[in-house]
Amino acid sequence: MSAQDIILSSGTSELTPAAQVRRKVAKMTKLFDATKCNGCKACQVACSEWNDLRAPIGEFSGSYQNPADLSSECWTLMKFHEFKKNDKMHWQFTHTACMHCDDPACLTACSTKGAIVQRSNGTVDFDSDKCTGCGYCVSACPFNIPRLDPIDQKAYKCTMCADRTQIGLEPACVKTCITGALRFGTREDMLFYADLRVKQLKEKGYANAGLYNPEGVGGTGMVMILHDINQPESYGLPADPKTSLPVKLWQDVVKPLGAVGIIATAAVAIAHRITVGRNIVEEDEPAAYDHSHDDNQKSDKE
Amino acid sequence: MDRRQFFKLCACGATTSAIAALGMMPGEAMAAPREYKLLRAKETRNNCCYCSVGCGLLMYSHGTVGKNSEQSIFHIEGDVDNPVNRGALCPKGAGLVDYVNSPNRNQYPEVREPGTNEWKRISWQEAYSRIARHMKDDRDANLIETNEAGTTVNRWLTTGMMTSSAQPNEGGFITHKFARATGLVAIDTIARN
Amino acid sequence: MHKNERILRHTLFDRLCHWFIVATGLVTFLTGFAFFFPSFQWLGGIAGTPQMARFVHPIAGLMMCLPLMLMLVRYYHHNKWEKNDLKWMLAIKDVMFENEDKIPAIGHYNPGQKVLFRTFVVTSIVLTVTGFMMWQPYFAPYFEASTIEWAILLHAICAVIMLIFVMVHFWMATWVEGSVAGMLYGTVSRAWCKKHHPNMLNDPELKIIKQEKH
Amino acid sequence: MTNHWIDIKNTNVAIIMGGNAAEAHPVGFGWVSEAMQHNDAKLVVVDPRFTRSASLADVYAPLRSGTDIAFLLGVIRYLIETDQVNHDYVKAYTNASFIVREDFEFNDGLFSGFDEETGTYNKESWFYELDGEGFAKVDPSYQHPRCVWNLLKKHVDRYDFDTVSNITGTKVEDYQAVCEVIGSTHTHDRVATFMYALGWTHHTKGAQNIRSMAMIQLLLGNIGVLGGGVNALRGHSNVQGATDMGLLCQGLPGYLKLPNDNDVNLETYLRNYTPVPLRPGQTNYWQHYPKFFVSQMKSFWGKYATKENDFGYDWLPKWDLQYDYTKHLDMMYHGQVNGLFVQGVNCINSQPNRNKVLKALSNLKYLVVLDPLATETATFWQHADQFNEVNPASIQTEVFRLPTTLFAEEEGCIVNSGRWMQWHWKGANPPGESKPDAEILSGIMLTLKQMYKDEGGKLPEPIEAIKWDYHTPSFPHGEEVAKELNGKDIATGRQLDNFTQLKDDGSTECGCWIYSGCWTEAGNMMARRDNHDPSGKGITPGWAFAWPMNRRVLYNRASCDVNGKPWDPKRMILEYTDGHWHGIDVGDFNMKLPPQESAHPFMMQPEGVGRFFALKMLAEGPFPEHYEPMESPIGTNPLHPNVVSNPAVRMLPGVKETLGSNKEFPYVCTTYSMTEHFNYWSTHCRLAAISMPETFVEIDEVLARDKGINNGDWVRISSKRGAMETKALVTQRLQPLKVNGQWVHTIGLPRHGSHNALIRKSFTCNVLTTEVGDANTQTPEYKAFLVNIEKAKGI
Repeated sequence: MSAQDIILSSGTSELTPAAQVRRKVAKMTKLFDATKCNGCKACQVACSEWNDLRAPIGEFSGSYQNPADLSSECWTLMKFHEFKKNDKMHWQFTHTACMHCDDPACLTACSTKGAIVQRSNGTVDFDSDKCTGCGYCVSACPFNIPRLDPIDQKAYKCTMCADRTQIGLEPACVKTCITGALRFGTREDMLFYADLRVKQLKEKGYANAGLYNPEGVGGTGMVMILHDINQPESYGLPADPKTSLPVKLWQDVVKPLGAVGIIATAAVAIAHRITVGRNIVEEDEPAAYDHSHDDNQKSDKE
Repeated sequence: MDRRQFFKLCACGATTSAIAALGMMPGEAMAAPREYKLLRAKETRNNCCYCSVGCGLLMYSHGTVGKNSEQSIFHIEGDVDNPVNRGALCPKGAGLVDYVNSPNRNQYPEVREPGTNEWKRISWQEAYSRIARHMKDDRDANLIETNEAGTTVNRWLTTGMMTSSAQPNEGGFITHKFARATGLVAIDTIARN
Repeated sequence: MHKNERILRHTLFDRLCHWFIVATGLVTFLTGFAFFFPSFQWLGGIAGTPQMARFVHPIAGLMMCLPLMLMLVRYYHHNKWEKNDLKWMLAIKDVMFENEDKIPAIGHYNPGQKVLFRTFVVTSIVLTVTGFMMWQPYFAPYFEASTIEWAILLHAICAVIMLIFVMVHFWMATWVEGSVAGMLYGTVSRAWCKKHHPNMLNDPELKIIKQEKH
Repeated sequence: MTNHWIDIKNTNVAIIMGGNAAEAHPVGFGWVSEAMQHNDAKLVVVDPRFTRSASLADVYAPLRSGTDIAFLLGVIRYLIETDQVNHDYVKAYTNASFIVREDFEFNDGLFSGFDEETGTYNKESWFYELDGEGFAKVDPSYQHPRCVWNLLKKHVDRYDFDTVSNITGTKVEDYQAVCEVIGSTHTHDRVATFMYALGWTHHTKGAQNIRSMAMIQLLLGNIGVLGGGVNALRGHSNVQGATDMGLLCQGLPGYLKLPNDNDVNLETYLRNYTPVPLRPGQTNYWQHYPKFFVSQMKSFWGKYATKENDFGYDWLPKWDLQYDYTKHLDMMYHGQVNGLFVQGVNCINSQPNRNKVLKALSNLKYLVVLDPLATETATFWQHADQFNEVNPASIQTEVFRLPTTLFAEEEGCIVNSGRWMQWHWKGANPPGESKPDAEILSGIMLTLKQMYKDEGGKLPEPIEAIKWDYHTPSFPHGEEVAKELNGKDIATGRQLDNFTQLKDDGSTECGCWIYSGCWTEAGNMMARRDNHDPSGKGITPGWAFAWPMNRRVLYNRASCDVNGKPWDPKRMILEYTDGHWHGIDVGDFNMKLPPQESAHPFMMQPEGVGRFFALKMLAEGPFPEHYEPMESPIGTNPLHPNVVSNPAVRMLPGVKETLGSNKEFPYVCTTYSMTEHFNYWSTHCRLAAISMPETFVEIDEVLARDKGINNGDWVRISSKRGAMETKALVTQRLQPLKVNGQWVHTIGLPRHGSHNALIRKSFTCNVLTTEVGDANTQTPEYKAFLVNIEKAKGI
């Protein structure tokens, strides 16, 4: 894949932007309709199958959720949330995988040039060849998605099946989804469909139904239809995900200020040297100094 | 240019090359997605072996069908043409490749001799002969040819058979013929539970 | 006699420490710079590959900070704030432009050096602590993601401050002739002392090394 | 399924009860999802547990496991009471107007003819009153007190809301909500589908559970129409095919009957199974029984089947008792059996009462296990900690373990729930020396044939005669056998077009009449892969082959009225216009007949209509009745305390003592499958083991609090049959139900344990279960039995 398929790349700045997309392709979006999901885990298994991932066989952890957490060997995880509201039982399932943010915090935080890229179709992908394992993406992700591999120390996460999407296929999870809770298509189509579905849900009595497409990260490449958009926490989702303040300060303030500071210091030093010159001690007997080197060494050895 | 300048220039050049060698040179490759793994793999249509929805499968195997390649299945996904599943598969179906390639597949005919604590590998012919011998001895001794009323009944009750409900019909029919020809009555499938 | 005297400014141990710090600091700053400004990723090449740079950086950093802290302890008594220090600070313009007659007399370290000292104390502690917090994969998993993010920010800020002070340190050391030699060989001349740190000569524990003449 | 998977998208109301489609048939559930989104369908889930199906339901009602009949009869009462009945349909296509014999009675939980001693019924009185010509008497005005309609009304009258709620534990308001949604489909333009599975069959009255539902569907006019039907979601991929192949103790392929001791010769046999019509002008399709049977005998014995020897009739074994697996296992347990073939079944994990199975297998002289996987059944003699406590030295069974192929390594046809016969192809060679089952059985059969030829022996004739004339006899190819199943004309060798060409004179051979048409002269119909759906109703006539006759919706004559006009024009399957039948599916009747003459859509019945009154078909009565499970948590039957549980249940000697009481074992345990696993197969599949690595038990929060059990704690569950330890999942999805004045707790136990697979070593639920089964099918009670639970230290 050439650089021309990349929109954003870590380690670049406005001064030196990544090569701009020449191959204009439609932005693709995965839609997760939580109101149609029954938590069967097909997406989770299909993801592992396609991407050749095999997490260790764990143990029962008090829930249907297995493995217990995402890992470098588990990029998609079905999370289970059960609760009672107004005496009515709710069992909600969250398709947990990379959200493919439009403004990805992981990419912003990445310490390595080109280790995280945003492809022209909008998916955010990690290049494990370049990844150094610093873990900045792990702590920066507002959705807590990337994980470091215990063996190769590189960060991994859902690639939106970049190997499939680049040749025009849907991701493995979407293909396998039984109830139609996962869909894949151009961003335009998915938003259109989501709009219809939300309207349908409202008619069915879910007054708070809505689309989870958080603005804090510029919108996401995986959008979610929720029963109650005011309570994304009930799905284990952050209410207002965004690139955090420290990451922003780090990137937008400390880096430029640091650069200025360093350059300024160097400039002043050089100017000072040029204008003032060296500060030379006029020895009582300048000649004596010339000998002092060898002598000093000797004296120290005594 | 005097000699001094020449040396300076050389030094600069060397430094620049060194820096370039340290990684300043352009031309590094951008992130490329993993190569699509099914290119040219052999595709075979099948149906899921688990529940009775009968989902269509596409199985992908290594190797051409050429005479020197041993095919092995490395990926299974839903058949989008099959109207019942239209490409979708449940978690069991989506993980079928690990079922086909399970480390717990039986490989050879084996026998466990009475009272022992181990499997012994045997040949197919030995297996056939020993099983047929057991059957014949038992059948010859215990086949009931007529009942008390004198009706021909020809039933063999001292051997039974639990039959598979995952094998194809054709295997099922062979099984049925096998059972009834020998006089087995006590045959059953897991259909009951 | 007088002419053959040298005054001990840094013991052998301190000098070894200093140059060890210079060496590890160079590795730490070059690799760290590579993460801070990914455009300068090639600087991390000093460790071989970016991955190796990432691996080496915290170790080199620790190897830099531990002797640094040791030196800070050893130099603590030289760096107490004194009466003349404020005056000296106010006369910083004269210091920089070598109007030596206007500069108040100071001791073993001038207030500028004391500020540097304090900065190194603070930044090296913060860098070490935050460094541990963000150290993958060994220590970071024990901290919350949000904590780590602040640690990363503080780490960067402190690193920049430290770097700037290191630059100043280097600038001053190379400006004042005899300083680098002092740190290399341990001794300075009486004249040097008189010029830069006159009160040092009043120190009762002043160690004078006499050299035999050839 | 009378209908098929895709057809579910046409429904208005999907009722999942006695099943858990979202978890056990996930892709099938996808069509419910489709109906909900595109047909504005409502989903109703009735289950003791709040399942993943329930998570998407519009209406969910919990009920106590084992009380489905009370629940459903209450629905019938509600429908009749509120007159939400499809009267046109009921009048035309059911036996509501038929008059029942005068001596039929139902008193205090028992139907007429019960024999206390044998625990069986004399079913003589469970029949219609016949006129002089042998036809059933009818009263279309429903005035006759003994017409089925009035008997039904009287029978269900006891099941009012409060009674039902008292038995099932379902709150009246939840129950009413379910009734209302179901009732909404009584109109011609609305249809409901019921989807059930083992949740109904795994009971001592499983068949009656299903009948109760079928009666509702008849009342609502929902059978034979698009989006309706009685839809059994079958378990294994080819359990439909295995049943079609008659792999049952009393069956022959194509639902023909294996003769019993009363069928002394062919003539008697054919007379006994060829019904006479009970109403004038019936199609009475089983009248062709002799053609099906004789053609099948030709495929069994080939040239050895002649008219003179009754086509080899006497070579078929005859049964005197129902030797189903439970019965045969009991014989094994008592040392009366020497050999057992186990083909792709993990008996020791899946058959009830594990301890008994273990003892029974240990009594065998030889055991032959044909399986692709290393199952616990093949290694039953191996000690495995507390999971299998045996001493190998004391077990004298000779065990053969023969490796078989999997679906991916063989070609052939499997039949899904919707009766689609889909051909599949081989993708790779099997590991090691594995072979298909057919090849292994052929190997044994050919060796046996040779032995009888060389040594002689008892009754060698059938072994010599059995037709094994395949191209390579040691390996019958799928293609050859499929052609054999379709049938051919013996003289010309031409493949038959369908079963209407079968003859009873021995000139045709056909392995399984219902499959006829699957491999004709035009080729392999099962391999067809045209997914075109011209009607948009999910009928894809060019995709594979659906038995019978490529018919996708059974009983589809019932989709139109007597005059051949569809009840609902939007759901047209067939229509009679311009003197012809037109439509989107193959008619389930003689399409040459005008509508009035074909207006008996249930043409396999001698009276051509659906039965509210089941005649002598079932063991425990012509109407369903609520009986408690054999182990009842309330210890009584609020309707008739003298008859607590199903009186017709077969109790093998000694089994009564293995049943526990509610004093000792107060909680109802129900077992089930989970989405992530398939029985004991996928436990060997790494990806499945990752997604569900260990079994557990689900308990409600109240019980957990009472017992001091926290989520994740180890617990010990015990029944009268055994005990096991596992971890607890404390959940709000289970709730205690108020039944007959007491609180009843349900414990949910997934069935996917194993000590020999990739998942964590665990017990299997059959340590606890009882072998007592359904009175008709002997399917064991896996869904409602009593246990106790307490905190444990753990394994």
